[in-house]
Amino acid sequence: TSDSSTDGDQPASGDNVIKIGVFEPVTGENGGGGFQEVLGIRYAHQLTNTVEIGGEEYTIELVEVDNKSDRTEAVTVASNLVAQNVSAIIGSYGSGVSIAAGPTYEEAQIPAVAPSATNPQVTLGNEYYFRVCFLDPFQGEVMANYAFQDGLTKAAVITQLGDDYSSGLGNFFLKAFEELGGEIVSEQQFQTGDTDFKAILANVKNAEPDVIFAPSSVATAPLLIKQARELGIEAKIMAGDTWENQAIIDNAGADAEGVALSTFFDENDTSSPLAGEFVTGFKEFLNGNDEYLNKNGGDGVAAVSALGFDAYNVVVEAIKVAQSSDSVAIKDALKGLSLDGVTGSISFDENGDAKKDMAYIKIIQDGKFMFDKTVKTQ
Amino acid sequence: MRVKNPKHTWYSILLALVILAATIYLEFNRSKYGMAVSVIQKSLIFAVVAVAMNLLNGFTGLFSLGQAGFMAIGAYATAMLTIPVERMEAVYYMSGVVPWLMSLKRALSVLPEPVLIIIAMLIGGMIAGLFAFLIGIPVLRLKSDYLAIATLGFAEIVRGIISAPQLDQFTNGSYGLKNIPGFGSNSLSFMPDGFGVLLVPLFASTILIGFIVLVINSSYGRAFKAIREDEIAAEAMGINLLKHKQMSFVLSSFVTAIAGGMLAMFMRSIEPRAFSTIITYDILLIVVIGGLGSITGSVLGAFVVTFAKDWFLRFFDVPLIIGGFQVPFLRIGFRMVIFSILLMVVVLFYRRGLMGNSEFTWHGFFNLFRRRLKRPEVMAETSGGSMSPIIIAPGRDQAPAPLIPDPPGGEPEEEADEEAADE
Amino acid sequence: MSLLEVRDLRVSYGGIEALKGVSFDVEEGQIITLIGANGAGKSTTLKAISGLVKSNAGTILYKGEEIQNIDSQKVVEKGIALVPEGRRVFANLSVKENLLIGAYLRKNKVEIESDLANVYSLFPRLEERHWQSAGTLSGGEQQMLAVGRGLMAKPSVLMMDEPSLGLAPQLVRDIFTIIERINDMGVTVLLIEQNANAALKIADKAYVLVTGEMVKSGPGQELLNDPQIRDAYLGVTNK
Amino acid sequence: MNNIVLQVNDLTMQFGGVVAVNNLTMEIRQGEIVALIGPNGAGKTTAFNAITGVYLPTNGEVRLEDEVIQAGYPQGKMKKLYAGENNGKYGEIVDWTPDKITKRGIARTFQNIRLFKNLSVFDNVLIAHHMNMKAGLFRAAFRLNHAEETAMRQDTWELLKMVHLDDVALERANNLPYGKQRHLEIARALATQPKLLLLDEPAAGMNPQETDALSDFIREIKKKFNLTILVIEHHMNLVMDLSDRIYVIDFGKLIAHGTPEDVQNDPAVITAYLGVDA
Amino acid sequence: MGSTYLLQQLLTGISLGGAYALIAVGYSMVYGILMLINFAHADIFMMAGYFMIFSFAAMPWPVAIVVVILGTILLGVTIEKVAYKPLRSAPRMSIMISAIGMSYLLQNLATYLFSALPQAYPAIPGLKKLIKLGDLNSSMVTFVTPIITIILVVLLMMLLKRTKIGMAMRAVSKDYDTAKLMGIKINQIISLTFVIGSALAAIGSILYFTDRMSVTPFSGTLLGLKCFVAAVLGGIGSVPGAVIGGFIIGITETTLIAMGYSTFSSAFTFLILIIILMVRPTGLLGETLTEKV
Ligand SMILES: Nc1ncnc2c1ncn2[C@@H]1O[C@H](COP(=O)(O)OP(=O)(O)OP(=O)(O)O)[C@@H](O)[C@H]1O
Ligand SMILES: Nc1ncnc2c1ncn2[C@@H]1O[C@H](COP(=O)(O)OP(=O)(O)OP(=O)(O)O)[C@@H](O)[C@H]1O
Ligand SMILES: [Mg+2]
Ligand SMILES: [Mg+2]
Repeated sequence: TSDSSTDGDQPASGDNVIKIGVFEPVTGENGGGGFQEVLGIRYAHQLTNTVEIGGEEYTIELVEVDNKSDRTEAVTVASNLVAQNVSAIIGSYGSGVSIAAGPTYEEAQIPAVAPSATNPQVTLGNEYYFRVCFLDPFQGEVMANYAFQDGLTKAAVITQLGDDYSSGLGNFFLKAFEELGGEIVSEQQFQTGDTDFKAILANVKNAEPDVIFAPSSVATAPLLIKQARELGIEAKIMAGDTWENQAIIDNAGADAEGVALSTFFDENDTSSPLAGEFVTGFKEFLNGNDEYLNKNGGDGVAAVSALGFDAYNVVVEAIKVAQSSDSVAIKDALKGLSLDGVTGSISFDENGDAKKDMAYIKIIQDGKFMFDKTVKTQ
Repeated sequence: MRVKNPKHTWYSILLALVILAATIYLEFNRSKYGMAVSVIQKSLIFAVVAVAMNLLNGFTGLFSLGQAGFMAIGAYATAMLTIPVERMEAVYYMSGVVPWLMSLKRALSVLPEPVLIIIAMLIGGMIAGLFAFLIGIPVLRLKSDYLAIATLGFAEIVRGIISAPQLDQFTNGSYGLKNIPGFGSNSLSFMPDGFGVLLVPLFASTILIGFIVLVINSSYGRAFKAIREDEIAAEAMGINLLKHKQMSFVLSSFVTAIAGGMLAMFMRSIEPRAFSTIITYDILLIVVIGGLGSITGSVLGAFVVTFAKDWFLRFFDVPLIIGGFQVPFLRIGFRMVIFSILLMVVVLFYRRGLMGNSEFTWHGFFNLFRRRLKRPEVMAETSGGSMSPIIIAPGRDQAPAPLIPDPPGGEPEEEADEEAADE
Repeated sequence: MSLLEVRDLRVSYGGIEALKGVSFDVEEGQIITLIGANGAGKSTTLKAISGLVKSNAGTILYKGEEIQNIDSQKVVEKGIALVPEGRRVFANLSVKENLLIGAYLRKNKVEIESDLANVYSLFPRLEERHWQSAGTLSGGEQQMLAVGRGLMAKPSVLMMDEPSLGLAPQLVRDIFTIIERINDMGVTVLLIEQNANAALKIADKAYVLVTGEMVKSGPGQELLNDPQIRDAYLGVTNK
Repeated sequence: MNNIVLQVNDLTMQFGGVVAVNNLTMEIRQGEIVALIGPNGAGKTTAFNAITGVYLPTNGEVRLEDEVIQAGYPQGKMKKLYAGENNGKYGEIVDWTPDKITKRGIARTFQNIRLFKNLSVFDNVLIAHHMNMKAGLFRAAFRLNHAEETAMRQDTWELLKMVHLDDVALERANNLPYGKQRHLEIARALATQPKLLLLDEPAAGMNPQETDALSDFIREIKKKFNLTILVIEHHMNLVMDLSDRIYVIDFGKLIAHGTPEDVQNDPAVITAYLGVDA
Repeated sequence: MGSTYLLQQLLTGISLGGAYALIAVGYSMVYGILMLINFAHADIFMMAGYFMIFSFAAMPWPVAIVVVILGTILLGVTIEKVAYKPLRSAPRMSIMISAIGMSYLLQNLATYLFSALPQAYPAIPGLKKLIKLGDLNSSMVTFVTPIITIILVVLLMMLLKRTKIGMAMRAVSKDYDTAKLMGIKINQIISLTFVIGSALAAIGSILYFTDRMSVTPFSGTLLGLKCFVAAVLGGIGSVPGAVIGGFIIGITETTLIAMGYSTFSSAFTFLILIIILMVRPTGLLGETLTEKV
């Protein structure tokens, strides 16, 4: 056996190449969101594809692999990246695959930066895993606060059985909501791959909640929303960051109106010039490629794209600081890094999690994700 | 009986040495060949499961699709027992751990890690074996596809129970388990720094597969084959159907669960979704591609399928631009399309799998080069219902006319080789 | 021109050549029998005519038209039916359905009904059990059904492969009478029998097959008295 | 005379409305060759199946050397439906599985040959020795029962030689000529070391020549293995030539029994089964 | 717990059961004839969903429906010709792997072509009309599904039981060669089976997706498994069995969720299957195959 996997990937330009692995799902359950994250990374790469180390210019090369949202696959895919001598890794959409790949990266001593994986387990106890987004406990708390402040005191929680993101976020919400003094009137689970939620929703309807918190994948979201409305459920529907995807609006149409979610970024938030610049540029980038436009579901800017963008820049910045393509050096650089990203300022705590204390709440209005407010926790 | 060619024995020893040497080489250069190492690990694990499945499907004629469930049992048992005690709280971050599990783990933590891992796997295997025994009593009476769907149902039940939030403190439900020691875990070998990533699974797989091979070549293996060929006749030969089916089922489940434990060590983190029906189909695929009723086929199949799916076909996912021209179709997702097509092509053209139902022999190997394999066109298997992997011609005899005396002996079948090897 | 002419027919299974150039003629309205030991290639010959196995070489002419290697189902459409070796009844269909499916290609419902009644009168057991699924019939009952099903096709040539297999002595005799009766009705019969004695008695012409080759032929009675044939196929204790 | 090996008492087998065997009583003594004949569908094969444990008798019992191996009385739906005789005479259910009955000493062949088609002739016979294995799975797997295994193989060879199949020992069973397949089926049954051998139409599909040879073969193995044999056959030559006694059934009921001469001339048998020579 | 709630759940169960039944029948028919678990059936169903999305955009809906049904039939028959027909004489397992391969292929192709993101299923006028009965909310399709299911299945059963074609189908299922000897065109019969199975999948997909409103490449996966279970539970090969199985699974699943066991609904479904198989080893209406010894 020879290390043939690197063959053919050699770039045209000389020897000075530094490789960054992109570890994302592009197919499988989370293929949709994963691709949006990849788009952000690709855009960032398009803007910054060289880096100077010790006075020499290095070309940055992206090595993209598809982890198919599948944990078993993830380990091999992770080894694949390691074998290709990447200096750092960006990914992945979906915490599960990130957790699965974690030990591989840790052993290979290659730092990984997760753009949007929100599960605490991703970075916990893994020195090499970082992330630029906030965490589920935070997100759950944010949504619970948001709901409770709106005077919604009875909540139903619907989660996906066997899915750590969905169950975890649901659970954090549940705890926070009860702590606030709210009442959980119904807890329902569904199977991965289920497409019929009427029975669950009939239970929910019967419990008469004010709000339904249903963190789940993009594929199930429109089904849940439409079926709930068809059954005549009028409660507010809320979810987490994954729902910020145009496909949900396209699918659920009018029924999606009023759905609220927390996210990492808002393209209409004009307070940061950096973000504004990114949004304009990224839209142009999308519009220049039909496939991108099509798969992104229009030229809306998803938060995961922004996070992908930030994650890339964080890595590049760390390389600059480290002045080396050595992965351990990059890891060390990451630890002390501080950078203004399009999703806010980024620096890491002892777990490798970005210190972020603010989330954006968006509401679907007139077929668009409209910024409602930002929520900070105490 | 054919006398065994002593040359061939030497070839076999040579082959084993070459494999061992290659493994050791890879082992020492594991960081350079990370991808190869990981694909080989996975292939080895799937080879074990495939062989165990073949024992049931190919040798005993029991169409079982419960593999995912037994792997899950093994993986969870191994994981729960081997996650370092001090990491448990962090892993069960959502609901905490049941006290008795913690006490058990504390009690077990006096054991050195390698011993603990082996014990954990054996426990996983035994739990799976026990489950197999219990569900086997009612389920093994079912015929072909009914058995398949019942065992598949069992696997789904296992998965459902593991992911149930009610058991969060025990299985950590949806949140999965992580921090499982890997094959290269430092304490697993006397060598430092992750040594053993390949050698450990290689030895484990060899032992497990070897054990199944021994069983198949024993009198019990013959009884299993008899059941596969004709249950009623087997019973008339004094073979207790239920007992022998049970044996095969329990043994297969035991081995499958141990392989599940190995998978947990390979993945380092597991979750219920990793053990869905798809994994069973993948294994079935390996078994059939390799050849139903052929152990070497299953091993070969595991390597071929895993290498193809996880490695060789990967370039189909990478957009390729040659001289400014974007090669059409090549983009992410294309690999799986190609994989599916290749799969179909293999099945359509090697309808009995790569190895048919015969084992690898040097004799056959060299013959491969001497003459091109001729595939006789044989008539449709008419009953349609037979599970037998072999094409059975409807005519009731295929012998020369008895007016001419029977030719003495004749060229023995490949089976005979196996026979000779027995003694 | 004979109704059915087989010329130099060769068939092999994998590497084994089962028929090594078999030729014979079937005249319209006659009873022809093929005799030969186990594995001589008798069944293979009938299967080749039916299109169930492909021939490597040779021609089969039916009414002057080449029919070798056409689809079985087309052969049946031309009016050549086969009562296959080993019964091969449709186990999941009832006895009556098995008989009706024998008449699958026929359209005239009235005629089918009367033929059904006819088969029932030949084998009263079948009428008695018309509801029973064929798979649970006894061996002999299945054999009756297979023969009955062949009759239902109302073919111009009826090929029967060991129709008396597993039948009780009385029925064995009946079967040969039935064959003669069918023949009287104008159906050409091509018959294979282990009970060569009885077959030769009713046959207009007989052919002897040895390991895939025709070695002898002649009128049934003539072969019946051929000492060589007696020794090889008819048994000594046979009356 | 000799000891009774097989005793069948009031055996009745009913499927739905069909009474396949009706109140059959027969006995077979040590060393006899007994034939069971009757028209098609008379219930012969069904009787075999009830004796060997494939079916549970609807009513009646089967004893092997005075031990009850099968016994039944109408239960469930059959309580109402039962159309056989002697209802209420038996009150015990004994339902040995076929393998247990084989171990106890009854071996059989099948009307439609049931060999392990894809295994070698040798293995077909070797498998029959498996039931007497003492070693468990682990001992057998690790060849700790070497002596036992060797003995099994030795016995198999000897048996194959005795039945003249040693020259085709390594052939796949399916490749044997039809006649040899029948022989192999018998050999395989013999390997279970039966006291009683049941043969279901062993001569079906054989020409008169081969049938004669089979006759000799059966006599030969009977002697060599000290067997008692019950045979179903429609070839009257074979039956008359071979059997000591004959039972004749029609519609499941015994209509005659006795020596070949008695039966041959019994008018009931002639009308129901033999018919008159044309 | 109001009576509307119970009614609502009952309606959900029956409607879900109806959709399951239609797909289960497809499984059962193909199995009945080829002894093949047509793993690709659920994916044919999924593809029918995409067909509708595209044809609806391009033509008036009544035409679109016809086009979808024809397209699905074409797909089903093509799959049979490409993936199964060449394997007529191959061991059963090979055909099954071919079916799994086809299923993978369709899923991967759909992912490759249409992405993994859900696509909105068009609202077919009339079917999507919302019906309000007091507090009970439902769209027309919920009521229509079980009715259409029953009608189609009755027609199908008449075809199978009453016609020569039905008899031929059952004959082909047991023995290709002998069926040929009866003059049955077996390829035609098998194709016909796929035509019927695919047409049912197409109609099923219209009803199902109209009610659930979006399609992904994996829409068929879990559904397919459940429907296959339904077919087995009813006795695979038996059309009325599949229908009964479909309704049983749909209704029990709903009941379990209604009772608050949503976590275990799938596990219970399988448990029921296993229990039923214990009592009736060939399913509720399956032929009890007594092998004549
Ligand atoms: N499907 C098959 N595959 C391989 N060989 C076959 C097959 N069918 C028949 N043969 C061989 O072809 C030869 C002729 O067989 P065939 O069945 O035609 O004989 P037959 O004369 O009908 O014998 P019988 O009296 O046993 O019916 C035999 O040697 C047989 O072994
Ligand atoms: N499972 C069953 N259901 C209904 N009827 C059955 C069943 N099994 C056997 N029979 C009937 O029982 C009767 C006896 O069958 P059996 O096979 O014992 O006959 P046999 O005496 O062996 O006849 P042959 O000489 O034709 O083999 C037959 O009429 C048969 O149709
Ligand atoms: Mg023949
Ligand atoms: Mg019989």
